[in-house]
Amino acid sequence: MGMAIKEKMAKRAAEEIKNGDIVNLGFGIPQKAIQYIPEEKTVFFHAENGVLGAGPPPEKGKEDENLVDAGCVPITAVPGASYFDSANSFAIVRSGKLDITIMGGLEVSEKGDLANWIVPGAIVPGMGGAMDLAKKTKNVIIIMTHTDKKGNPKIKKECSLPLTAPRCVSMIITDLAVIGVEERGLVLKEIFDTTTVEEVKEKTGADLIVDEPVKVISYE
Amino acid sequence: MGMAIKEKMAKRAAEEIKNGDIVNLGFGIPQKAIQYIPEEKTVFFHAENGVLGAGPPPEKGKEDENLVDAGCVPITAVPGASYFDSANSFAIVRSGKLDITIMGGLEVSEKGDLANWIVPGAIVPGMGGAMDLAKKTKNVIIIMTHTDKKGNPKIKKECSLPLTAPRCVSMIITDLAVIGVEERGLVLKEIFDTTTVEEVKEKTGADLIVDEPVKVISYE
Amino acid sequence: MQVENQFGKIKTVSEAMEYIKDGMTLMIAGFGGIGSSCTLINEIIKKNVRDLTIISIDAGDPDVGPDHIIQNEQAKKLITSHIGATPTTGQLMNAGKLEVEFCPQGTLAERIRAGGVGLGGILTDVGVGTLVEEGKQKIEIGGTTYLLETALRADIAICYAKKADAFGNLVYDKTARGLNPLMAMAADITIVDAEEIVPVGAIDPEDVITPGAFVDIIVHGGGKWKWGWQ
Amino acid sequence: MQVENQFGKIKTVSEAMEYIKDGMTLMIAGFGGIGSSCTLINEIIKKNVRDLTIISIDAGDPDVGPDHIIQNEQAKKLITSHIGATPTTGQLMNAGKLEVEFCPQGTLAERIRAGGVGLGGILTDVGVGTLVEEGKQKIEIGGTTYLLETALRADIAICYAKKADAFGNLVYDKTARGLNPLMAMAADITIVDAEEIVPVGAIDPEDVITPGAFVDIIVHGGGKWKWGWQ
Repeated sequence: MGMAIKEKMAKRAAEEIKNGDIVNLGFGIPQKAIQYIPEEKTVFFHAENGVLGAGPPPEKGKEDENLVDAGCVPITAVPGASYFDSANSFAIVRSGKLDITIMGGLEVSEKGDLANWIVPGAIVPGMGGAMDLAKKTKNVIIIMTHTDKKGNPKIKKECSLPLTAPRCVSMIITDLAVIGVEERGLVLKEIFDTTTVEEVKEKTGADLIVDEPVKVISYE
Repeated sequence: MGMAIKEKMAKRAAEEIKNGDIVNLGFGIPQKAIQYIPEEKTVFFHAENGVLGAGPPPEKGKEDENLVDAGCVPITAVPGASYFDSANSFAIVRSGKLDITIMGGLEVSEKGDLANWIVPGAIVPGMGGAMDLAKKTKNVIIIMTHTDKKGNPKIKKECSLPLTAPRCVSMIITDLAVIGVEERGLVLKEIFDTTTVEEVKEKTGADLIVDEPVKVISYE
Repeated sequence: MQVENQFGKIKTVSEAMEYIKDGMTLMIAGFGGIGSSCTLINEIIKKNVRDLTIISIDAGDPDVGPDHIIQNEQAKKLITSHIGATPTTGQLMNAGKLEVEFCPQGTLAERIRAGGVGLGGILTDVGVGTLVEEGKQKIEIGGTTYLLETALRADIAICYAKKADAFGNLVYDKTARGLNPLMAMAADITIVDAEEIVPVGAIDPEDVITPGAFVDIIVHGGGKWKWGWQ
Repeated sequence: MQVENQFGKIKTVSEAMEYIKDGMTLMIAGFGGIGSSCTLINEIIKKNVRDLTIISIDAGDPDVGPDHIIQNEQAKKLITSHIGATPTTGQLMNAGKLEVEFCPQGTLAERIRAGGVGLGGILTDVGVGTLVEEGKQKIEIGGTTYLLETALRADIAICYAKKADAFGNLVYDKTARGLNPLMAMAADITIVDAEEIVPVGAIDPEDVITPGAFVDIIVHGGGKWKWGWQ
């Protein structure tokens, strides 16, 4: 048995991170990207609660209750880290110093609009830092399933849910494919080896430009 | 020979400072107020360049080039002092945490308008922090000569010079008198023992309410 | 260490609680309970003051942070960025028992800071083109559309610090800093629960994050949250 | 101490100077020269770049700070709060050779911070009823009139720090902090003259005032002002 698809999505997202990048990771699958960054890359992880240079979790029993990430999970701090208040934390975000943010999505439109903070009448978690991060990060990478539980496309011509930020997404990584959001439209760049270009097109609710040859991702 | 009048003005201003007050002193005569504060009073001096808890100048030869007041004169820091950037320095001012600011003046109107930052076409120093301090401090005390070099009143019905802040002055200490700015108007509270109520009224360009008996200030 | 209380700011928890009254607006610092005063939040629940407006970055966790106060139906309004970690808050909101004003986290931080530093508001383009812009004035500068976001202030701020001196100079601990320095500036009365209270002069002026000018009441609560990971 | 330059931010003064060009907007930190980089200011004069717009809290002193650059007629515009400590600046202004935009000191600090933290501007009531309000939009909130003061940014910020690590985390020294942390955030390229450059990890994360994310170039200038009191 190979890697679980969630791991593959995280691994593929991690490949977008370059040496020296400043990166914010959302909860869930995006967090898993950390473990796929090769050791020779120095990456500074920003956690919006107030640290740049978030490091891996401490050993069990060595947790510091006052050192956690934005998911309130105990972390460590790497050499070169800094702590700051919430205003300065979002100063880093709003001033465009984040190279990459990786977060989950409910819907992405063909123009790169993102919806991921509210399903009116149902799930109302609030936007947290997602609006700031989505609007202001240089590269916004969305990791999500290609379709919802009923099989409906989550990549659509227009989002039907309230937006987190308009025209902010640069790349979508789903359980099927890697899609770039470009001036010319949504561009199918890569597919996982478990699917076909045809299946991806069929499950996408917007036009897809296919950049032939589409690379097939096969992770061991 | 008694005290010089500048010293008397500074001494009188110092009497307004209460234990625990947070105080900002302008350049010149206001700075002299420090030496007239009794030792049993704990006063925190704010310098707008970035310190709360400015202390007396160091001994000659012990100056620290990076520890100065807003006049760029070397100081020390008292126990309980803190350093901060310019934004946080004016946060203290703008949020109304300063109890008293003592500064010089060119003109004060009968409503408490202050002009002290520009004489168009002649002296154009700029406002520095004076607009923030005058507008936002609880008690703004102006120390100035009662008349200008030509003998014209500096306390007037309306200021003729551009304002630093409207309706901000609470007390005026001149070389002749102490005048309160109240709802009912300018109130002559005290005179120095070198003058008379008549002389003060004559040299004031606005109506003066005389609070009889007017206290006479006699410093040794 | 004997700490001289020469500014009268050091008080008992019950003395501090006397300032907290029905109908007040409270800022409660912390992020998911980290950097929140356990003692003061529990005392607010015990005192059972009602009709509060609470400003906090999140509603906390069902087990830690300000969410307890909301579960206890003491708040009529919550200004926050996130309530997803706790089910109760959303239920009260959907039942019409709690008004929730959502604000992007960075915008909320700046609105609180603006209140603290004596500004009337700030202009940000975060939220433009979303529900957040509803009812807000839009201002164009240099081709960019900004939302006018107004400053927030509170009657009381409930803060947590690692260390306070008797003047109220504060030092925080790692990611427990968060909203604390901002809320400490933004309330008429700032109450700080300090892990340690030290004499004036015991904190290096270079290390002070919140100058004592902003702090009114210092208590040593001593309460400890039980964390999910424990 | 051997400092590894793993982010490529540590450069020589002459490498740093290559970024500074005619017509640019420069923020120069410091207050009366305290907290200003002596080396970089002198190099800017030596390079003789022209038509600069300079943003600084004051024009400095005739002997220290950015006033040298103005005396040398390299600036076409100055945005500042005070030029009273030096006669030349006022003379150039009155002669029509230098445009001066006066801004209250606290407002100037917040405008620079706003540029640094990605806001479009701030609302303040300082300056209402004075010449400062001329040409500015007024906004009423809750019965108070505020001026809309727009954010300031620069092409280059010239900062001075006590200590920088190789990532650009900065620590300042006492009242030499001033505008430095604000300007460090507010420029496309931030150049820091550090008294001491240390390896990554040598600064406690709690002590960092400016996170390295904001710093592009670190130099060790080594120049020293001659102060008036010396």
